[in-house]
Amino acid sequence: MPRTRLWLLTAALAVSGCAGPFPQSTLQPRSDFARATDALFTDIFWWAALVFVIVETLLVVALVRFRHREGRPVPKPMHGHTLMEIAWTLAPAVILVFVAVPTVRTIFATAGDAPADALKVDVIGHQWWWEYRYPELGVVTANEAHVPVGKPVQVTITSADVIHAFWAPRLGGKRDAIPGRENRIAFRADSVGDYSGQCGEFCGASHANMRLLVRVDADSAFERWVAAQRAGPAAPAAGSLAEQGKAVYSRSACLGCHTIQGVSPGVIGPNLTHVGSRSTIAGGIFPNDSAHLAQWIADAPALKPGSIMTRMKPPLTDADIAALVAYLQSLQ
Amino acid sequence: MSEPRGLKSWLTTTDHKRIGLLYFWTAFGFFLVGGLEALVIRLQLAQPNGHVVSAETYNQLFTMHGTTMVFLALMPLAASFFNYIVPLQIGARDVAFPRLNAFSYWVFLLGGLLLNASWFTGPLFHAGTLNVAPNGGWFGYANLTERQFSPGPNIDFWLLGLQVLGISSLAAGFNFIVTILNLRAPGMKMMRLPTFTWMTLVTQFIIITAFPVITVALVFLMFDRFFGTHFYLQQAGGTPLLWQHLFWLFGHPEVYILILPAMGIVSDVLPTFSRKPLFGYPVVVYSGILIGFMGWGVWSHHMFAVGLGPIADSVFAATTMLIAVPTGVKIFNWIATLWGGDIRGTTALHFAVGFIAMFIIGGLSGVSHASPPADLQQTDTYYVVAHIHYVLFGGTIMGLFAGMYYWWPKMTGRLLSEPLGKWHFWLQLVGMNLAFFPMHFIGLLGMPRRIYTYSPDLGVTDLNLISTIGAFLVGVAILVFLYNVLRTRRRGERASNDPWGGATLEWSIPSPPPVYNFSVIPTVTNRLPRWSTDRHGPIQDPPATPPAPIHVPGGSWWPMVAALGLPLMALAPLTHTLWIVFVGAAVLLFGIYRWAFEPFEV
Amino acid sequence: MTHAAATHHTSMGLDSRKMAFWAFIGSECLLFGSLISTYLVYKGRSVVGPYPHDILNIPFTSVSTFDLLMSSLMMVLALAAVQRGDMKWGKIWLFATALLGLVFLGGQVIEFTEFVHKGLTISTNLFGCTFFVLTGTHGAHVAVGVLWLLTLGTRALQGKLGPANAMTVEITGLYWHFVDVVWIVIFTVVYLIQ
Amino acid sequence: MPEAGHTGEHVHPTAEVYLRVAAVLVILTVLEVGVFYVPVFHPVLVPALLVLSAAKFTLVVMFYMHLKADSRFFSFLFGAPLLLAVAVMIALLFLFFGALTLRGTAGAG
Ligand code: HEA
Ligand code: HEA
Ligand code: HEC
Ligand code: CUA
Ligand SMILES: [Cu+2]
Repeated sequence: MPRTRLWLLTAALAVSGCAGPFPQSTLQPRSDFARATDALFTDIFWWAALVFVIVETLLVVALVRFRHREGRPVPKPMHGHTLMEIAWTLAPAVILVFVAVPTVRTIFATAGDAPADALKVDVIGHQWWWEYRYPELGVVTANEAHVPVGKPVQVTITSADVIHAFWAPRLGGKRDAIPGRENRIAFRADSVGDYSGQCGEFCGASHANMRLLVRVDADSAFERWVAAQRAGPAAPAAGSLAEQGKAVYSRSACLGCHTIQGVSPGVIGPNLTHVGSRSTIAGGIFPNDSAHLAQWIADAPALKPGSIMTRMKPPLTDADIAALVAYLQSLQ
Repeated sequence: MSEPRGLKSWLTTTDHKRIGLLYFWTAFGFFLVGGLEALVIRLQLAQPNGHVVSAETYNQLFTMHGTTMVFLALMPLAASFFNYIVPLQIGARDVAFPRLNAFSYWVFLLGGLLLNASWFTGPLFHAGTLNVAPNGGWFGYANLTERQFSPGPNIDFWLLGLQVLGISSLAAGFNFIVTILNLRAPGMKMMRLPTFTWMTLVTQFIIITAFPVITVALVFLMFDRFFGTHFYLQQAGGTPLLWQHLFWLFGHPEVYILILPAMGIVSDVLPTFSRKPLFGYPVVVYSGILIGFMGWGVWSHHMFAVGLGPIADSVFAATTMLIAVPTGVKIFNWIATLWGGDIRGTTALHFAVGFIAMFIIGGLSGVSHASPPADLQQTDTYYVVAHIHYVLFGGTIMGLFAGMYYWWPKMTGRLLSEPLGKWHFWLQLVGMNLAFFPMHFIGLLGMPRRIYTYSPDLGVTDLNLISTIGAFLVGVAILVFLYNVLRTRRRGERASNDPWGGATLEWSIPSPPPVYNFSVIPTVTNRLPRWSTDRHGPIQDPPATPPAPIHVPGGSWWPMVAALGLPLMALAPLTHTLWIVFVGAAVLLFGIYRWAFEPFEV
Repeated sequence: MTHAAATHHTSMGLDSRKMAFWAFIGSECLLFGSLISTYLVYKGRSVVGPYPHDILNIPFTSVSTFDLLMSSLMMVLALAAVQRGDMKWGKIWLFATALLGLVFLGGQVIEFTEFVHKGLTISTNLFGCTFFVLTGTHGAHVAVGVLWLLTLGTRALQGKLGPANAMTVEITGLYWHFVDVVWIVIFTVVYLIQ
Repeated sequence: MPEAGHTGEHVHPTAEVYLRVAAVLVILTVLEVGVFYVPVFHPVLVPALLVLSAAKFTLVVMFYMHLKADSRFFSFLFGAPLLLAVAVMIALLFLFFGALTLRGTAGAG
């Protein structure tokens, strides 16, 4: 059967991970958590493949061998066979034991909390962006999380509005972000790099646009990042465009929704204290450059369906927007 | 005694065969609608950053696609066979409650229209768009579906439509349970029932137990949305998880409601075309019952990502995996039925075998979902979408098409063209594998489901394009089927009583059967009444003309009138107009009253 | 529903309507089961009062419970009367059942209004949500039952209900007793176990 | 009831039985309320009440709904869904009150 071969071939390709850059592939795990689930899946896959091959072969053989031919005598009526029934009840049951035991083992292996000294990260899902808080480090950021390589990380997940699911495939499986509840996962990333992911639970108009990035840093880079994030916002140079931008920001609606340390306390949108240091904006869907920032500030819902950040009323002038962009970019 | 004609005779009909045809065409129409929605979905996803439809429309499309396929296409397509075939298989003149049966149909039709009206009624709600179709996904997770996050009428349409449809299914459930248990021909013991009838019976039991649960879940949602309760709101101490539990308590049994009838069809088709009795009949029947039963203990496997804790996850993983055992037993018995047979490769057989081949794939991916840690990577990705389409399309739809080709001559009096049927089959088989097989990889490579757009960086562009091509191939296959149907209407070969040499009672009477079905109710002495086996010869078919005149009940308007009351009542919350609810209730009660006390002889 | 069906031969020797009705009652078990489950899982989770012990009036509801129990008695007596062809008592008991049903509903109206006055509405807290929807659904069932009984009673007055329709009365009774049984559970689970 | 004979399902008790059952039901209800008010019973309040109400439930179903004398099939039609409903209720209580979870936080719903 050609389909069988195709399945095996393509699967082998995908499992071995040599079929191109797949930034969200679950088959290229880069943490203990993701490796555990991947190993389990590989196990199950081969059992399934075995069952598939046996059963489909039987089916095809039956069809070929017993297809109608002229003059074939009327078949003997066979009503059943107790021994065979028992056999094909037991055989799958036995196979399932081989699936169930590692399953339960992995459930318990991946369910435990990380050691007490693990880095704690609180993840809060919002329509349609991610808020990250590092309670022990006093850092608050959005959409891009940083974690150190090789260190256990304890992630606590919840939501501010509807149900989302936090998912960075190469670092581990999903966990739902449920309002009024805290879920936890723990993992230890094993190589430095950028791991993308996205929201896994349908959460409304822009569910597709609720992406995320986890940056696994080497120790020193992580410490530098933390230090930068803990510092207050950069003060714009006197007379610069950025300083005008700060003024625009301070008299516009922005401050009702956004926090910039020492400037505004809003909590509806992402914390902008260090927005300039992030590589993307708006739930990871646009690069953080002047053009996109300007468009975003002018008309966010046009870029992102349903965005909670509405168009500003009255609309900002182009000059104001340019100033705002300069200001935001200065917030490294 | 002659067949009444004209529109009125269809509107007032209580004949199970006509109601079966009404179900069939209505459900098939909805299947095409759901399929068209799927094609638009596939067009949008053919490329990354697609622009065929907007995000909002896309969300409506997949919600309505899922809802339509499940509640308006597959369940009622199965119901059309329950209606048409079950009474014939058990040697009955009609169902136990013919007018209740008509009521079920009208409620289904009106509920379906109510749901789909949401595509065109935006302006009535000052929505600014034409379409205000439901947009919360087919399982409408709270609290996204609460008023706070879904202020428009979209979710109202969904919850009211489902509420109405539930009543239709429940009414039909009671009806068929009684029909199968009580209207069997003399000698038709339970263990002589055709397998399709058995699976119908099991399905009805699942329906009457599972639907009340979603009714309650929807009532809560309705109260939350309209009357300010907090059933699914964490601010008041509640939790949106209550919805998930209630929905899946219904939802998982629901998937067996969808598959068991198809399994019944396959169990009837295979013996006919391999000229061999079903292997292990009692085992197939018991495993069906067992599947229905076990289906109640696994619902939380849809909630592995919720974080129920390791013990609950383990328990639900184990119960879920166990279901593979009775299902496997069925598969092996089917293969054993073919084994040693004299297999005639009719189109119906093709589809039945296609069912087995494809369902296995879906079942096996199901088992991989059943492992919670593995599922954490799979849930809410295209890997799940692959699973559901292998079981629902590769399974249920294949099985239903087997039934269509098998019973078409009985239902219409003409045989569908076999060569066209083969074209249909192969196109559909290749098409569905092209459409759905790549979804396994798309999912494993990290593409979530329910996203209207994806980034080219994901590396799944080509796979998505293949999938879209496959979907259109399925569309072509369906067009071939439609052409076959049209051609058959005009030029199809006329069917004898028994074009296939079937063993069960429906083949002992003319095609299509006369209004009264059996001129003389047969007496059955074994499980394969029309075949000769070691112990029995075939029974005599009933005479062509009835020896004594047979009374046939007339039609009734009241089931339809009563049915009208329900969507009317649903309009009240939709339009925020209280008095309409009283009008609706009055219509419903009046209809039931007249129907209860009108003279009607069965 | 017609009486004709009853005269047919049936495979199980059981009346079709009665069988359908038992299936319906089975189905209702899951309806009320889900409602009661919800009440139970949300028990004690309200974040603001009033709470059950602030507001439930046990003596009052005990009387309602007693009333419903007595209506069940009336109902079986009605059935017995109709079965033996005693239509005079049949009518009396049927109307008595309906009357007790109405009394129960009246009690519920009084109870609900009092609760609202004491600050418990359907949207006050989780207790309000689950309590009103559960007891309200039960009340709606009672109301349907009363309508049904009154219809039968009226037909009896018109002379259209006789011993030949005993099955109709029996089925009505099944419904009525089931509604009573549900109340037995609600009374315990909601009112007594606080 | 012309068909009462051959359907063989009518072994209805007499009015006297009905009255006796009613008397027991009333006594049980009084006991229930009694148990509720008498402090001595409070340690066993919940089990006592559950037993009492189950007894009432059974009496009504057995005698007023005739399940005791009627076809056993009706008992199945009623009993199976009833058991299912009870099982679902117990499962949900376990899931919500966290008896099945190891972690405190996971128990909250
Ligand atoms: C026809 C409908 C149907 C059927 C029959 C099934 C059958 C099964 N399903 Fe599926 N399922 C759905 C429809 C169906 N499902 C739908 C619609 C959803 C998604 C809902 C949504 O989220 O939108 C879903 C989702 C779903 C999930 C949740 C996934 C997620 O969201 O994360 C899971 C998890 O356990 C699951 C498991 C199973 C299992 C174990 C079976 C088993 O019954 C399969 C048993 C069959 C076999 C295993 C093959 C034959 C057996 C043998 C040949 C014997 C030997 C086999 C072995 C030893 C393994 N299904
Ligand atoms: C119940 C049965 C059922 C069936 C039969 C189908 C059939 C199909 N389904 Fe669907 N599907 C679901 C049930 C079903 N589906 C469910 C429950 C969901 C989840 C929804 C949710 O997430 O809420 C889903 C979700 C779903 C998605 C995921 C959407 C998303 O998550 O964003 C996709 C994507 O490709 C898809 C595709 C298809 C396709 C291509 C078909 C095809 O097989 C359709 C074949 C039919 C036709 C092609 C139409 C008939 C032909 C014509 C009308 C003639 C015109 C033809 C041409 C012009 C060529 N389905
Ligand atoms: C109504 C509340 C609201 C107001 C007012 C508002 N924002 Fe926002 N803002 C949001 C929300 C919510 C988001 C996240 C949107 C998303 O990603 O879906 C956001 C996102 C952003 C982002 C992207 C941040 C990131 O890291 O992704 C920037 C930059 C931004 N806003 C700047 C501004 C500026 C400048 C103003 C004033 C002109 C402003 N916002 C006014 C709510 C608001
Ligand atoms: Cu957040 Cu999807
Ligand atoms: Cu399931």
